[in-house]
Amino acid sequence: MEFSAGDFITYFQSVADLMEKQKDYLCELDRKLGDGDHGVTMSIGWQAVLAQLDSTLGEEADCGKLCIQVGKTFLNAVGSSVGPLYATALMRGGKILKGKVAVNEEQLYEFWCAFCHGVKERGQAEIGDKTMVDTLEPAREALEESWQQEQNFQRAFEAAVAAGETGMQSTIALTSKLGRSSRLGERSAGTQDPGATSAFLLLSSFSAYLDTKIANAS
Amino acid sequence: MEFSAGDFITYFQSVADLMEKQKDYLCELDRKLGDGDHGVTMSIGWQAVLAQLDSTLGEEADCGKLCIQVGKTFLNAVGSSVGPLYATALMRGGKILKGKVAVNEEQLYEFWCAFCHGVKERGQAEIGDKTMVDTLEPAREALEESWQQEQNFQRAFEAAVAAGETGMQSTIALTSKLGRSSRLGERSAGTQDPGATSAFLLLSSFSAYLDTKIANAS
Amino acid sequence: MKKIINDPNQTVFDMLEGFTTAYPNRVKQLEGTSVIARKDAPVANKVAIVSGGGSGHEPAHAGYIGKGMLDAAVAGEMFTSPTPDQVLEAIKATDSGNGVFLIIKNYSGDVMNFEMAMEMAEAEGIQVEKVIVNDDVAVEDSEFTTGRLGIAGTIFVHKIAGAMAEAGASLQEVKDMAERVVNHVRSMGMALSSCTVPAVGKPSFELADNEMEIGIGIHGEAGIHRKPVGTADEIAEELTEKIITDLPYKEGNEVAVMVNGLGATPEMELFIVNGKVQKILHEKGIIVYRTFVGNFMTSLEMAGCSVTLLKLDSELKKCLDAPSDAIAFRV
Amino acid sequence: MKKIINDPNQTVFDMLEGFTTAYPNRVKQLEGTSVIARKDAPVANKVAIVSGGGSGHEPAHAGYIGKGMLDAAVAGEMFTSPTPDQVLEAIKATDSGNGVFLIIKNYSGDVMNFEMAMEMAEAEGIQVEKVIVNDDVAVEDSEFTTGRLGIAGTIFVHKIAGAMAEAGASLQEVKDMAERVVNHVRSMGMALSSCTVPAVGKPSFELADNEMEIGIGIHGEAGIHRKPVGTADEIAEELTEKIITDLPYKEGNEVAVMVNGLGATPEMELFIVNGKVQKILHEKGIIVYRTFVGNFMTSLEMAGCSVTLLKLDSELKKCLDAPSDAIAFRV
Ligand SMILES: Nc1ncnc2c1ncn2[C@@H]1O[C@H](COP(=O)(O)OP(=O)(O)O)[C@@H](O)[C@H]1O
Ligand SMILES: Nc1ncnc2c1ncn2[C@@H]1O[C@H](COP(=O)(O)OP(=O)(O)O)[C@@H](O)[C@H]1O
Ligand SMILES: [Mg+2]
Ligand SMILES: [Mg+2]
Ligand SMILES: [Mg+2]
Ligand SMILES: [Mg+2]
Repeated sequence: MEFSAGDFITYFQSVADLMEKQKDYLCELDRKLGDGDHGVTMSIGWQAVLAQLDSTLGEEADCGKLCIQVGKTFLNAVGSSVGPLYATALMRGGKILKGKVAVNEEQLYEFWCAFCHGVKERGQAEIGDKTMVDTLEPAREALEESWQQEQNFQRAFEAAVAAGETGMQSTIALTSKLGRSSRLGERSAGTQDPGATSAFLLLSSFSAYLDTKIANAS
Repeated sequence: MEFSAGDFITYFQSVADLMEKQKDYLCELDRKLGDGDHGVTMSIGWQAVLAQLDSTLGEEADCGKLCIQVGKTFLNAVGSSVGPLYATALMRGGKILKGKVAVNEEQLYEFWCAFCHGVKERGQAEIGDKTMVDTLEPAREALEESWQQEQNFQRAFEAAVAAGETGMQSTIALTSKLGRSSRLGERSAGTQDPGATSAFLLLSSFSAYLDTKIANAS
Repeated sequence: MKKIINDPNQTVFDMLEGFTTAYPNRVKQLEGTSVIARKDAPVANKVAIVSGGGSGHEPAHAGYIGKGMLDAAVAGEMFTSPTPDQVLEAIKATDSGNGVFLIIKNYSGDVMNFEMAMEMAEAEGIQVEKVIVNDDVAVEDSEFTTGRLGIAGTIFVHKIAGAMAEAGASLQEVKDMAERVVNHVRSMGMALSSCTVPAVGKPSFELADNEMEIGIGIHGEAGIHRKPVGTADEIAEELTEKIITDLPYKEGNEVAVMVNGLGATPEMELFIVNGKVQKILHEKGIIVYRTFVGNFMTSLEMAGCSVTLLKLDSELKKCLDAPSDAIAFRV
Repeated sequence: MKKIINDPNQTVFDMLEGFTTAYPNRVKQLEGTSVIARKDAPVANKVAIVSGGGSGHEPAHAGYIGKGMLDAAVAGEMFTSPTPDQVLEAIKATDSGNGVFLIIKNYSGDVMNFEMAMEMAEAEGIQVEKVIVNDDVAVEDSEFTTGRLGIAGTIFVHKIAGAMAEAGASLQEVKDMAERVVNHVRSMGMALSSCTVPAVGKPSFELADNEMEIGIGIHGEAGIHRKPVGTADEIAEELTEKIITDLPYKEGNEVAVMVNGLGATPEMELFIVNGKVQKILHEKGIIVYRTFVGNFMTSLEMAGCSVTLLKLDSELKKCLDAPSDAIAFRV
């Protein structure tokens, strides 16, 4: 299986769509834990990406440049914690793909590893802090483990999504240690972390795109 | 019939009581027409008078000095429009009674004329402006007319109260031309003027005191 | 009623204490009164400027005490004129022999109480003059009403009378200039919400979730009409148009602008209103000389704003720009 | 949601325009950005001070622009950090070759975005230093959290860093003194009501009619606990005690006090709180050098207040008293 810039573009467009649909839900979660804007920040960022894709960026054939530009667009549209976090993820991932018009499974695997690492490095969060890292880090671990064993990206990514989902759900019970929600202390337990949720949406919509692409190919 | 300082004191005490009871009602009226504080201002003023009467002023035998002191106490406790209005009334009335430990019917009649005149001069309001003058001016006219005909204070004062009541009720239909409520224009029609109401309460409780005194005497 | 207060009947007392202890080097409270005065009052060789009125308009009036503005401010109970004895104390404490100038907002309570104090002071041999501010264009100024009320335009009267006094003007000169301000200043306000006098405990009026009140006073009085909440631009337009046509302010006139918050209005909203006010004035060729945005004359926790325009000439400009070290109006 | 705004998604844009047109002689908006800078920026021979953060905290941050305080302020969306490209514009527009000092409140968004801008500016050869303000004692500062957040104490950092820069200090000297402020300043807030981000349209949290929230942040975050509304004295006591024991502030220490309104709090209530704060400090023998009462760091239309104490030494006092002509902080 090979990914072109067009595949990334279609994937990013589907993310923009999904974030729009989940806007209220993400805000609702953030209202309980933070300042209630996570749906808004995600929407602003992905709508900006969408606008860029609809104009010049839609022509970009270099998968690496595309991802870096998407990251920069997101960064300079959003503000808030998630700007630098997801932007760093996309830019680190993009670096891996620089100069490539076609991306193979191994490169896709490396893209996602760099993506998840990027968030962790930028935010300095650990598993258990009740952040998006609780989704992304288990996802990256599962991805790595499965890939190392089987070298099958689709199955590896399915494992990543499943681990990410478990990680996301684990944030419900957690007491927050990072970001705005940490001020709530014990009161933060009981609500799923919004960033962990949006991170899961990013993963699951990639998985959905993958399935469609493979189904269409066969 | 003769009035002593003790009579005035008992009357003033009954006014203080009544204003306490009518506080919410007077505020309610003022909320519709003004700033909603007429019950509060009346309460503050008469409670201050009550406190003075309970201490040194309760010993005052000179009816004139008593009324002037009650006026000053009211003035310096209240602020708001009604402070100078009722204070001027009481001080002008007091002037008539200066040096008198016993007040006869004619003097009582003159006291009330001066009282009503005082309000009119201080506030420069006319009948129909939707103020306390709509109660006090018809009351004074009726008092004067009846007194001139019969020289019977009790009956004259009854006529005054009746005219005052009609005057007070006439303010419901009026559009305000003076004071805060004038900004409401047409919207001020439909509500009874709070000052006209408190002025009527002042008159009717004097009438009530008069009745009790006369009943007790006979 | 949600408020950060202690005893609802002691709010003015508590506030004055909190104010005086905040600025102990600049102001003093006259003992046993609700009067706050410049620490150095009476200031020699200067007409004293005294203002005041009901409380609930903070920073009015004590916030305007300082060199170049007020010598004393008399605080009444909430939305209630101070009593004549208090005003008299302020007059006596600030008079340096050059006379005292009273700035009174046109409310029957304020006018009658200040005038009674003036009579008493004159009886004691103190020269006193006054001006009555009536800048609110919401109410038509017809023969049928006591006339218009005084609102945020009063701050400009404080500023300009204060500058005159500081510059050594006589009592009459201060009065003349203050009257010039009154003749050239117009204001109008609106509210999104009512306010609650602590001792009353209920809001002065109720507004539905989608309603606003236009032509609001500063004492929780209802306004002149009620309508669905408009945009900031619509609000700015309604207030500004009414003000402009009233004086009227004309092409080529120079003005000072004040966009005033009523107590619970975020500054952000005031700036948004100001943006539109400036545009309207620009379109009409009215030249903005100086702009003031903030909470200057409030109504407890009312959400809303007022717009004020003052038409300037070279003397008024000089007075407006003169230094003031008042706590709430540094120039 | 009742607000005086136009398009909810354009409030920051509209506000910046209204701000700039209010003070055209003092500030300028950098074209195409959400950066407001001193009219005369870059100021030669001076370290530039840049602050910023989400909007909704007005007068923070643009209100603190002026001689003796900030050179530029970067406005993010409501309660949202500005993006690195905007911060970079502010850095480039104010650097006169003496370097730029960034004042950042400790929110992961602000820190990460400002740090990315700092990296970009350094890549362009501009010297940049920063301080991270974390004065809010509501959250315990343990190894388990990212640490405390920055709230109203930030204003003192603006003031003192600004005074240092104005006096000709080097970038490192400005940084050292700013860190001294951060080490000596503590704050805590509370709220009677929540606030609504215009584009969100719903309040960040709900409080019952008899409830207040203690330890509130400035972004509509809920606080550390909720309880029945107390008196002003009780509120002042809870906040002040927690602050005092934290540093701790001790008998004989000299402090600056700030009683800050969160946007919809009548000034009267702030003064009432101040009255009690002063009493508590007096009882403990902590000497108040200077007091500031007003809306300095707000949270849209939130009703509530915060208390800040800054422990002073002679250098900090000098910087605090140095002149500032910032719109919202004249000294
Ligand atoms: N340091 C961090 N590392 C990783 N994720 C973080 C960090 N800080 C915040 N987050 C994530 O960001 C989310 C909040 O995003 P958002 O609401 O958009 O930003 P903000 O908190 O600035 O309002 C949190 O739910 C959390 O998952
Ligand atoms: N100039 C005036 N002449 C006579 N009565 C007046 C005048 N102005 C106001 N009033 C009376 O005062 C009443 C309001 O009193 P109050 O609410 O105590 O004072 P304020 O209007 O200062 O709040 C009005 O209902 C009206 O009857
Ligand atoms: Mg958030
Ligand atoms: Mg009233
Ligand atoms: Mg009143
Ligand atoms: Mg945010």
